Amino acid sequence: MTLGLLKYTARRLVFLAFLVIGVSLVVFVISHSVPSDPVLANLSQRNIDNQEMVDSFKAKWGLDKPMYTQYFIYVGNLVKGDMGTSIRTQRPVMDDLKKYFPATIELAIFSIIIAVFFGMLFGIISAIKRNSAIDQIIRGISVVGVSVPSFWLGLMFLLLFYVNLGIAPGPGRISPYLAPPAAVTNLYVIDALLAGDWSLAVDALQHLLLPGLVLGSFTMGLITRTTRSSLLEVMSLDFIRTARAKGLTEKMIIMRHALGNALIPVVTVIGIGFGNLLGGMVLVETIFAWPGIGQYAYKAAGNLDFPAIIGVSILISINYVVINLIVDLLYGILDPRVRYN
Amino acid sequence: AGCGGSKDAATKPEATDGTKQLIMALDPDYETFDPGLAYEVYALLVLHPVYDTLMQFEDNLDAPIYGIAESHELSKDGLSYTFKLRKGIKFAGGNALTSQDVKWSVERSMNLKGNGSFLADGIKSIETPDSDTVVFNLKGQDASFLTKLTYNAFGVIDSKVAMENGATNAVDANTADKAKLWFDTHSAGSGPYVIESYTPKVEVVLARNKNYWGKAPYYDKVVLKAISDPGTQLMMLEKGDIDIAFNLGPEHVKQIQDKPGIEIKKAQSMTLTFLLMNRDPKIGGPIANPDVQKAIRLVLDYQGMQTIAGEGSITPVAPFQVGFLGTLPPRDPKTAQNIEKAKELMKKAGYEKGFKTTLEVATLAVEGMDLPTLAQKIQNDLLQIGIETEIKTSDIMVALDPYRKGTQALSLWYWGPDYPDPNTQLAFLPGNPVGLRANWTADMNPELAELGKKAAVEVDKATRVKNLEEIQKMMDEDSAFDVLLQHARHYATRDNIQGTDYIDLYKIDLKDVSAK
Amino acid sequence: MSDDLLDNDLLRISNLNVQFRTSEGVFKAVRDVSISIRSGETLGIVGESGSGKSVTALSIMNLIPNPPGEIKGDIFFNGQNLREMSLEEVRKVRGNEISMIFQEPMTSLNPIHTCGKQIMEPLLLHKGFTKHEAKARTIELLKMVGIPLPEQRFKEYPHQLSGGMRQRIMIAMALACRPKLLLADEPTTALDVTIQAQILELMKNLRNEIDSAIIMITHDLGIITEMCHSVAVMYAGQVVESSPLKELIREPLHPYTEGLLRSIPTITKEKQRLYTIDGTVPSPFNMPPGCSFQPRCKYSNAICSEQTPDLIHVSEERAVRCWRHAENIGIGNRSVLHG
Amino acid sequence: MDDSVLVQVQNLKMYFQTEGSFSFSKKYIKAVDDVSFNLFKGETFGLVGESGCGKSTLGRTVLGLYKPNAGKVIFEGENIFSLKNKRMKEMRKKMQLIFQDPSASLNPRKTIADILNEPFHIHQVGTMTERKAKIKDLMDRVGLSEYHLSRYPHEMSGGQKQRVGIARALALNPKLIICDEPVSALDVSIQAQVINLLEDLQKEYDLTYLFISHNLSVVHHICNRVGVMYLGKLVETGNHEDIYRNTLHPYAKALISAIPHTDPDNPKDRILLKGDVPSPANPPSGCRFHTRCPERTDLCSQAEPQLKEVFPGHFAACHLC
Amino acid sequence: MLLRIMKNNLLFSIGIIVCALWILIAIVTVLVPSITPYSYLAQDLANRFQAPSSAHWFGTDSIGRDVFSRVLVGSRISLIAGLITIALASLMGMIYGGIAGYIGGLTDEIMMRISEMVMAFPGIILAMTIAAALGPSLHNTLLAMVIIWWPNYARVMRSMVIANKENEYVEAAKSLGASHFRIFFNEIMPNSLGPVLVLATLDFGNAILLFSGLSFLGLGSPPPTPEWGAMVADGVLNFNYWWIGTFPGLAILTMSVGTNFIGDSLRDFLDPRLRKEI
Ligand SMILES: Nc1ncnc2c1ncn2[C@@H]1O[C@H](COP(=O)(O)OP(=O)(O)OP(=O)(O)O)[C@@H](O)[C@H]1O
Ligand SMILES: Nc1ncnc2c1ncn2[C@@H]1O[C@H](COP(=O)(O)OP(=O)(O)OP(=O)(O)O)[C@@H](O)[C@H]1O
Ligand SMILES: [Mg+2]
Ligand SMILES: [Mg+2]
Repeated sequence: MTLGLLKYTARRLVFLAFLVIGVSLVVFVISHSVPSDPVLANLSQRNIDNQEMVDSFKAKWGLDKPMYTQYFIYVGNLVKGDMGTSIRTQRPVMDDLKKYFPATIELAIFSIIIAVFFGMLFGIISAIKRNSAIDQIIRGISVVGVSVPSFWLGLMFLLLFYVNLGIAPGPGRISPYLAPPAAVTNLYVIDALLAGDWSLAVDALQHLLLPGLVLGSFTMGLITRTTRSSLLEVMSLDFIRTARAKGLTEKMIIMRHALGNALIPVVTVIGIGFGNLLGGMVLVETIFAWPGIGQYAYKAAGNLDFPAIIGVSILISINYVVINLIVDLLYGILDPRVRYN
Repeated sequence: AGCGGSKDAATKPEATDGTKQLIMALDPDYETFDPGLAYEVYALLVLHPVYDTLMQFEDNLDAPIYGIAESHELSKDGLSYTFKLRKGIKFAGGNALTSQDVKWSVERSMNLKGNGSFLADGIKSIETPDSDTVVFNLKGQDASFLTKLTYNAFGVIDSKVAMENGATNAVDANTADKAKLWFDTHSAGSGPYVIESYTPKVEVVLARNKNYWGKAPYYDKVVLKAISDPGTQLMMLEKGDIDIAFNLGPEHVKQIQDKPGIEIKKAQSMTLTFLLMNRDPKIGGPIANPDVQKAIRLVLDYQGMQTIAGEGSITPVAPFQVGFLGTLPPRDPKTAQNIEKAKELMKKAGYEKGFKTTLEVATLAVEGMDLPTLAQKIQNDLLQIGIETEIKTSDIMVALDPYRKGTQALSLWYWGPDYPDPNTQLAFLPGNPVGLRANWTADMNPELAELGKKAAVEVDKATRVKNLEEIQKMMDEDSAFDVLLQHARHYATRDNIQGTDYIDLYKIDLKDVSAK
Repeated sequence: MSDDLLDNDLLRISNLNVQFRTSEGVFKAVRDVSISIRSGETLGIVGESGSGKSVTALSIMNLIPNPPGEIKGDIFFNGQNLREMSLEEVRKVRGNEISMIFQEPMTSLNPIHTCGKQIMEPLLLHKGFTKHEAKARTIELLKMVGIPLPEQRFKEYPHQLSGGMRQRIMIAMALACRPKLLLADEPTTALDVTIQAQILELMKNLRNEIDSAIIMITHDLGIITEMCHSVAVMYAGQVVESSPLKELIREPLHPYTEGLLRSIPTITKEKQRLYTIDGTVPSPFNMPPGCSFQPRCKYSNAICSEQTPDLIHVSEERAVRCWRHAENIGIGNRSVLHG
Repeated sequence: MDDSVLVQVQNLKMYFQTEGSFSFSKKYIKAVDDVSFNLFKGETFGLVGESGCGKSTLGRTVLGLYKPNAGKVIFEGENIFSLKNKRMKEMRKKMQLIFQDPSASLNPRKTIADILNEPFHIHQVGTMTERKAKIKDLMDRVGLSEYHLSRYPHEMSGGQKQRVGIARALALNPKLIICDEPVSALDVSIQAQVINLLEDLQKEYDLTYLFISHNLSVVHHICNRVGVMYLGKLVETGNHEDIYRNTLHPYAKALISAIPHTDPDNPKDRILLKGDVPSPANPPSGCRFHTRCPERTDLCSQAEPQLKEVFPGHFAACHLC
Repeated sequence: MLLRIMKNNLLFSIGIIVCALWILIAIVTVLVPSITPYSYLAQDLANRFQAPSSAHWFGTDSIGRDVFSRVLVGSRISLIAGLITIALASLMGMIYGGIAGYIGGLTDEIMMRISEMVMAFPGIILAMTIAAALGPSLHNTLLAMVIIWWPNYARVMRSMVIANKENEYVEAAKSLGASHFRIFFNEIMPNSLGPVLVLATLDFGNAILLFSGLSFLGLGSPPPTPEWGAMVADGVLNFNYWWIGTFPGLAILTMSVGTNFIGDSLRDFLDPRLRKEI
């Protein structure tokens, strides 16, 4: 098993390498086939007329060389861990990503925790009480969860909980008058705890709440739905009948026999949900002034800052693959039938 | 501290250790704090209190006053400025500030070839006869040289500290200088504040410079929070989470007019919004016809636009901001519109039935006013003389490309002066860079082009005014541009602070802010 | 209902009716089924697919899902009516005194638990064994059902085993608590011939060892012949004939039984044209009037399509649901079970 | 060449690749491994063996549905694997297939009429009216009524569906029909109907059947000759009598003894095999049956026995024969 | 069938009613533009930022346009965007996945890795880049959405084709001498379509949601088109006039909830495993 697992992981990692090359190539090709000129887009109004300036700019970004050369330069640097320099921020893309990514990850993890906990809870209740009023209500909520536009929900939440009721903190990662904790992981809650600053940790957690809920609503709905249908499906399988025939009580059957099996497809959905989260980040981060990768990507795309776009794309793609890998490995843990060979 | 938004917490909690802290929310555009590279609108908000300059503005943009210069002399030929530096100035790091540092800093700016370097284009050489004297030798006369010196490109850097961190003033500084990243999170200036930390998209923290030579500022710390959404800024201000909400639209301001604890600030900004109408028939089609352009100027509802842009906005006659030397009084929006005459002009041009065209606009807000919203208003107005427009929106960086190449027929743009002097506006004249974006060449109005050249080098104040007024009058008659608005700047502060008056160059001079 | 019958029989089902409500309507999957079995005996139930064999067995275990299923009738086990017990009491019987082997060894085991764990479960539940004891007993059981390397198999998951192995696991699980009654629902249908032989052999040996009663459900008459003492033949939800094995083979009374016996090819018989029962099993929603088999029956006459025959006892041990025998015995003599 | 031979199967090998295409270490399932036999005109050749031993694969390869790794199938003197597309299409008319699962072998979205029209459509046979007549004729022959034509498969019983499958196979007047467990999914009472039908049709059209089944009683009933397969290999072939009465190979012996008998008075002794069929991906060395063989010798695990003619027309692959 | 499902499924009925209503509104406002209380383009600067009232049910926006009228007219764009995206993406995915699944082997492997790559690619960023590069317009946004979306269908289609390829009726057709073309289009395709179509109905709401998200980011059709997402963005810009963003957002919500109610119930209904009671 472990050998198969290693082999499988190795194969996924090889794919990852291909993926990185593919993704960067795609953006690269787009970047060179668009009508807009990054030079024009990033020099000041005055300097555009100054040929010397333009040349110096082009030389700096290697824009004067043919495209394939540029790409090879890029890949060469990528291998060394250098993603180039953002045209817009003039900082190494790697540095930018390191700065913005933890904020995104913190939010994503928080919301996935909320989504998984409540999603599974609701799903199980709903399946057990199938067709009852509570089932209908939960199903309704879960459908609303997957249907609600996050940018709008964020707006409504802020209006209601922050502006009108004043029971939730405003946008941002911590209250404006507080200083961020000393950076260790760059996850504020954890860093605050590491620094022993309880009130800061609580403040950071409170700031996670609204965006976390908004971001997680889709995934929560999805998980509720999947848990419910998966549990119902499992409950109709033959081995549940076997368990009944053994004289187990319904509770034991659900806990010992049904749930474990029902969770298997839920894991996939959690993986998909996590992927979605990263996509949905752009919208939620905009609303909640969350200094994460989503806003960075949004700005980069708008400015045709291609080094940054490639960087973000690679990061998110890698994430997608890694999450899928984790999901697959989890599968292996949950489902002994899955053997990677 | 705890929950940031309890209902009655109308003022922010004091920092626990008693340090005095100013928190300002803004939608920043800065990407670097290297004084040699920074050129963004909000860069000086941060850099002005960090890096001293020879000249600076205090409260109006008419005439710069001395910064760390004590006095200056202009040679007879108008080509050489000699400055005496104030004595005893120390950098935050403790080194003494000398004329060598000034020379080094300016040369570095020039050689970095950053976006702001053009300000130093006119400098031939810099001499330092002694440690408190600097001499700038210019290539030609420049009426706006003193004004240009107020910019961060002329900010004085502690050259020793900078060089320790990879900076250089060598000719190849644009590739050899490695200090940019260091400058983003550190500073080496002599101003009242130092950069304590910078987290992109989150905040910049300025801390008091203990070695400051001048009057110590009130606040120990200034935190500039990056909050891009004006609605959010407003909410946070209402809650007392922040002291200043800087990017409010005209509409937000109305919302909080009667709220207690908030002071609304309004000021004239130097930002213009204008309509570009291409003169090249191959690009503009019917738009290129000067009569059509005039008709467009006449049919637009300036009053309505001022409503959208918010109270305090005005409509200058030509691309010269009210507040600059020699600017004519703004249009009267009530009488500026003349639909009958516009129709006549359309008839004269042969477009009685109107035509179809595209109105290009970048998706962004100018001083809190959404440009696409204004575009829809223009679209509506133009229908009255039969011009049907389709609005094409694009992101600013994408839209800049055709704008600069001069391939837009009709487009909506904004303009902020590069330095606070009317000469910067001469760019709009035919044959000049912005004029050429409308393909408005010098031969289309030779007289105006000539006058523009004269104005650029004139140093006598009275003659300058006369020239500028003449230019504006001529542009009212014939221009490829229609200036729609000079915006008002709307922002709000908690009412327990003062010293937050607007000054276009710096936005707010942070060192002057204090509690009431 | 006489008491002595109850004393003799380990299980007695009387007038079992099971119906399902489906979107197409209500249909009766099992109609008036009455069977009984004594300890140590093996009863075979044969019949075509859908004739209600599994439903009958599941009813005994009270495993018919409700809704859509509804059970009526009495099921006496050890003198107690299972139908009148609370669910809690039924659970104590399930897997303990009555246990069941299912048709599909591939899907009837939980894929995410080890085989050992699944076999141990009833022991821990019903017998109050400690984990340790249960494990020891499980290994013993695995040995008993002929699984080599039981210690290793104990730790393995169902998917790691072949079909035959899994069926052995199912059997071990069913036997764990030494049940008084074992319901085997087509335990070998999914298996290959040689494996099937192994399993049948195993079951025979176990029956001799633990002396419980077995109900063997199958549609293979060959298996019945090898395994059973008596047989109940089901057709369209009814028992159409019940009889001791040898008599049934020698002289089938019901035309369906007769057809069944004659239509299967055997290697002992001479090669000749196969006997066929024409037509197909009626749809449960569209039952013919009278005797259900009547449209396919070569002996059918007027009464067959008018009146449904009762199960008629032709001797102490044989009963048949056919008008021909009602006539033979005479209407006056016919004794209908619990009529 | 012998006139009476319809099909010669020579050294046929059909391996399935199991590892992904990107893998370097390719693994194969040797579903059919070096199998040779003849099919004589008008006979029914039965193929028996345990699940997964390669019966279906062999049948399909003989039909040319799989491209074998080695070997030939010579149909009326032509190796079907060397035929060009067009000739192959012609050849298709001569050989047909009947499947185990009557539901799975009929497209659920087509009416019976569509299904039966398909062979004619593909080979562009006849006009619409001619086709209609032919379809009607086919329905008659398999004992279905005309009103069934407008039905969908799911509206018919298993036996009826299997008749449709047989009708489709008959449509183009084939010479060879491969019956892949045609009755295994049917109820006992229906099974007999279909077997009789197959026998009748064979007589009527002089068909040759390759009859695959794991029900040895049925094979005994319908087949003239029988081949026993074990793990991709043919271990014994011979006449029906040879196989059932004079069994040579230990595996065949066990198989036949495992048939449940229907005579309660004469229970017979049974050869019980131990263990399971090994995986065809990883077959045992030497004789593939040696792991389960009650009569194995040391030789068996080393040398692979070849199929040899032990008695005239009766072949077996066992070191002991 | 519709009525039968509706009878005992509350959520489904709600979904049907809501969607029917929106479709009706979309059609009627196209056919009879005068039916809206105001023209969706009419500006009235004197009456900007009016709160909801009897004159303006949903209030007015920053240039005095009637939000109610704009919300009504906006329905057509959302519906069309959803429809086109799903139609094109499913078509593209079906062809792609169908080919991959049918051919199998190395081709399949390579094709699927490519589609996986597209799936791994952050969709919104791709869309934003495309829109930034080509200029935001309905056209380009839909193009981007299709590019993001098709791999979902390719995956489902492929697995269906692979499953159906193994069916015996396919083998029957093969043994009759049918061509690959015929086998693919006649035997495999029709039977693989079902799940793809179910996915498509289920996806409709998601497509509307993504589209509104993109148009919220300013990537949809240019103003003055009354696009719901863009209207919500307008509402964020004019934060304190809650009605500007709230109502268009509710419109998105109802439409997407409606389609999801339908899709959800439909899936439950069509999935025989779930229909079988426990
Ligand atoms: N849960 C259920 N819901 C509806 N109908 C059911 C259910 N369970 C069984 N039936 C129906 O009851 C009838 C009898 O089924 P049963 O499983 O007893 O047949 P069987 O004799 O065991 O057949 P087989 O030999 O195929 O196992 C069938 O028509 C079947 O469809
Ligand atoms: N398309 C395929 N790809 C890979 N392996 C296959 C394929 N078809 C068959 N096999 C494998 O080849 C071996 C022989 O299969 P085949 O279907 O021929 O057996 P069989 O004797 O017909 O079995 P059964 O009685 O179960 O139908 C099996 O191990 C099977 O898993
Ligand atoms: Mg059954
Ligand atoms: Mg087979």
